Amino acid sequence: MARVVVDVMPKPEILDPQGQAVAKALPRLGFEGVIEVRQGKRFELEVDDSVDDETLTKIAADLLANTVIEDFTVRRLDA
Amino acid sequence: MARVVVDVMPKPEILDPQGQAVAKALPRLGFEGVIEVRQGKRFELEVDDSVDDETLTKIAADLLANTVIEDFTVRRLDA
Amino acid sequence: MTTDSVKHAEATPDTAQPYKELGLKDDEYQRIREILGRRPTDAELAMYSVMWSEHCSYKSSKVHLAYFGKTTTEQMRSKMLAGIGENAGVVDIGDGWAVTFKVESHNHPSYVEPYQGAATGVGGIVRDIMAMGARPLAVMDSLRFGPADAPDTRRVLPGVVAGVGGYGNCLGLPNIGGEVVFDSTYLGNPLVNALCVGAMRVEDLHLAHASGTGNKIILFGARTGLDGIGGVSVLASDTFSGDETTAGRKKLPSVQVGDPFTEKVLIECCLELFREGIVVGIQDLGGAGLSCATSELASAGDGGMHVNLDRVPLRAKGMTPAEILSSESQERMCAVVKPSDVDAFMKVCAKWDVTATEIGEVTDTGRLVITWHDEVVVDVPPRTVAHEGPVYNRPVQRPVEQDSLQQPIELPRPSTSDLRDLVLRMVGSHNLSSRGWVTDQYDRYVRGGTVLAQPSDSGMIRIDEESGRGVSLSVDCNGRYCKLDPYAGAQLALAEAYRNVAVSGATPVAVTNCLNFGSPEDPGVMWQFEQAVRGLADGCVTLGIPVTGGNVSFYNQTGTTAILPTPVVGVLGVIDDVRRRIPTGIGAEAGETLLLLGN
Amino acid sequence: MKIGVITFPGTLDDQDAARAAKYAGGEAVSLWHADADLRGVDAVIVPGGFSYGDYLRCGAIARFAPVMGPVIEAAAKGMPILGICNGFQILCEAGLLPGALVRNHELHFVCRDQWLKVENNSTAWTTRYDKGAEILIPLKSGEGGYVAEQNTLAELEGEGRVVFRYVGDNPNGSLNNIAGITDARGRVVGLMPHPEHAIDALTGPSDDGLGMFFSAIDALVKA
Ligand SMILES: Nc1ncnc2c1ncn2[C@@H]1O[C@H](COP(=O)(O)OP(=O)(O)O)[C@@H](O)[C@H]1O
Repeated sequence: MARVVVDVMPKPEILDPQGQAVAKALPRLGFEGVIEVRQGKRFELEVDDSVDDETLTKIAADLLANTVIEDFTVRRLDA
Repeated sequence: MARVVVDVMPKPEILDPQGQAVAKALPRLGFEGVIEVRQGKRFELEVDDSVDDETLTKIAADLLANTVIEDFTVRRLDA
Repeated sequence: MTTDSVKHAEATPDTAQPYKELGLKDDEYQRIREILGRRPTDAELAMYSVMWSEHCSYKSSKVHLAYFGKTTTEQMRSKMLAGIGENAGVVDIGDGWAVTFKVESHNHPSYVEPYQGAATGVGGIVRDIMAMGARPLAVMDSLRFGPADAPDTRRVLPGVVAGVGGYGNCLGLPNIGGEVVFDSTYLGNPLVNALCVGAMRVEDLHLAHASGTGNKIILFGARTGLDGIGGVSVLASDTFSGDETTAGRKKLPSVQVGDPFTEKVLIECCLELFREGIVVGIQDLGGAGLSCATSELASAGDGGMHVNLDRVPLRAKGMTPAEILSSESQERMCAVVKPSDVDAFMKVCAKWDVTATEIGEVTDTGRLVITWHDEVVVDVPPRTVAHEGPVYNRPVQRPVEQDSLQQPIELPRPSTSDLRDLVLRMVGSHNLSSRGWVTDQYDRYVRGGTVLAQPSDSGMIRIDEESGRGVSLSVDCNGRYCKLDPYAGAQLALAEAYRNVAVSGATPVAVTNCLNFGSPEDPGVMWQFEQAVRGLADGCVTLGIPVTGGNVSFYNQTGTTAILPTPVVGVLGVIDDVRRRIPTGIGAEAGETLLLLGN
Repeated sequence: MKIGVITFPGTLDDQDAARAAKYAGGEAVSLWHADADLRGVDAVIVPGGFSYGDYLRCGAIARFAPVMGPVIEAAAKGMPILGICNGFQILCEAGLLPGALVRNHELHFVCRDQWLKVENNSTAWTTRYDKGAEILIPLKSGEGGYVAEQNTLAELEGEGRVVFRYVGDNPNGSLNNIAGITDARGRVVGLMPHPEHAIDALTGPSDDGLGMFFSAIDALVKA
């Protein structure tokens, strides 16, 4: 059994309305000094030992991320 | 300047319809062996050096996460 | 790095330019050189190439669309306040109210990225309506997909529906109707046509033009980023080859991400600006972004325009003038404002937290001049960009197989048991099944003025709360009929939309359309197109209501196989009191008499 | 009776809430998110929509708006406050109501005419209904699933603070079919469905929603 994290973030050149909404809100709440915010998704998976890295990448690319507008990274938490 | 990551995940006891939907979809797409999926959010912040850890925790607790239903972690990417 | 300024272009007349990659033909590029008397700069080339594209210039359809104008009589025109040539058609519906409506396609983007493609399709048509000075009041969507059980439809359909809903719901516009059709010809080329309807007081009608020397040009709304500049990045990598910041731009996806919240705020901000009476002219930024907005405003105005690109607020680093001019970043508008009103304008924008920047002014030079880092990068006669693009008389040829399509076939008289089977098959077919899965994702209640929505034949909204005056709308098309006979098929679409509006109790008054066809370079497709336009226009004459605007979408095909010819027709009707609407359906009370009209 | 209706950037149903207040005989007063002032109103409606786009979490940013300060103070003094849909989410984020609202279990936005059962008719917003009555009101939301920790849920149920429950299929996965709840004093009420869209059979599925606005005016007249 392994724990896997897949991080999915909007591509840098793609508009990120979510991150912008947070970035704009912060100064209004009195938090200064945050220059940029980007918001993405984090998936935590618990997988059988039968699931190899290739499969994980495929899961991320096919289902978890929309590769037209998002990038992703996959990593196992404990080997 | 520092890069900070805030991960926000639904609390274990709270219903996570998005994670569940992914978990259910995987076998349909031919991916076996994924036992559980939880979906949360990942924020990437670029902050001034003036922003200390306490402030970051406050930003996460007050705004980025709803602590009634979510847990969060804050970490700096490069010290 | 050197900027490709006008001076630089004059000094380097023989520089090879990637005009083909930008979609320009040899003779089109030659014409640009003739117009300018030199080679275009990168920025000018970017501008001409997007503005002379099929999508923006209507170069293949113009000669045919003229038939609408020719056939519209004075009588038909009597209620029309703005027609073909404006952002959207406007009709007078009485009591001092004007209503504006239009359909637009977002087919190709919705195939690439269904959610964002459909979402930004809704966003674009809503800005068109806003640019007329109206408050957007409702949306409709006419959708076509491949077979419902095809794997790719399972990718495209949920995304498109979520996108239409996600954007429209968040804008607070009720969705009051539309269509969902399945046919295998749409598998690799779904159709996403969005309609928006808005209303204003007659005196508040705004037209897109930049007039009055000295008036300021203000860009407001979202920042400009690298969205949707796909083709133009060829220029960036050529000019700055090896430059870190621009490397890899060739691979930029030409996908735009919508931000409905920004658009909602933009709507409220625009309406407040209109109320304050401080807008001389206004234009939305859609396809072709600033290229389109600046050249169209200047071209429709009475002078010239000077724009300083350094002032455009950017979202990405290292953008070139060509990229800034072609960016299709969403949720932006451009206004012409008297110098004395600029402060008031900025104040309204600040109230709504909308970024607004003065980027230039109206001049009396008759030219559109754009500067960047103190150098002139564009110096063109605006009409040559916006209104005097190429016009094609493409070959038209009735396809040979058309005869066989129309061969009558003898159908045996069905037996009772066949009928039972047939009814069951029809009830179970995807084209006749409930649309609830789609319409349940759309807010039909917001604004509190929706009188009829799904499953009614037409959507109806109340415009005036006191008097109850309202409008009814329907969009329809049957592509299979149009394939068999595009002339009659277009008329059937018109007749269906007309009937749907009429049976709700409203009087039909105006027509819009979205003509979705295959490649205009295929003479058979051009024949379908010509027939459909003629059928629609002639039908309008018979019914006595004008076409007030529309949109053409060509190149809808997979390989060489075109979609079914799909001229989607929208009809607008007026009802003086929505309380007298006639709901769809029978059997409200026992003992009702059922009558069949017609033969 | 003056009923304030708050407009945040991205609020959509403010005109509708104002119209409903007027239909019930109240005077609707618009309140602007950036003003820390309630302009002398007797009750407040936090209407539906997508405040700040709801990109982070529904209601997460709106609850920090200047106007929310006086709303929280007024709530403490017992002013009737109604949160509808996004307004409910904002009241939860602001801590005026317990729990939170999460993504619908089927992950779609759901717009439908929804039957609700009135479970508590003693709040400031529900006295015009009979206990146990069933009313038909539009539901339209993408994040309407009510969740709370077990002991919070037990407390709500134990104290009769569940005000409305969905009848029939659960439309969004809400725990215990909860459609609306109230604070301990029965003055602050939040619900996902939209009573302001059910005030006239011409533009809604019924006029069952009007009862909520009449109830509030009754409560104010009595006070
Ligand atoms: N099928 C059509 N029927 C009638 N008018 C049309 C049709 N297609 C386009 N038009 C008109 O041509 C003009 C230019 O089209 P428009 O859609 O505004 O261009 P853009 O795609 O740049 O927004 C508009 O006034 C529009 O109403």
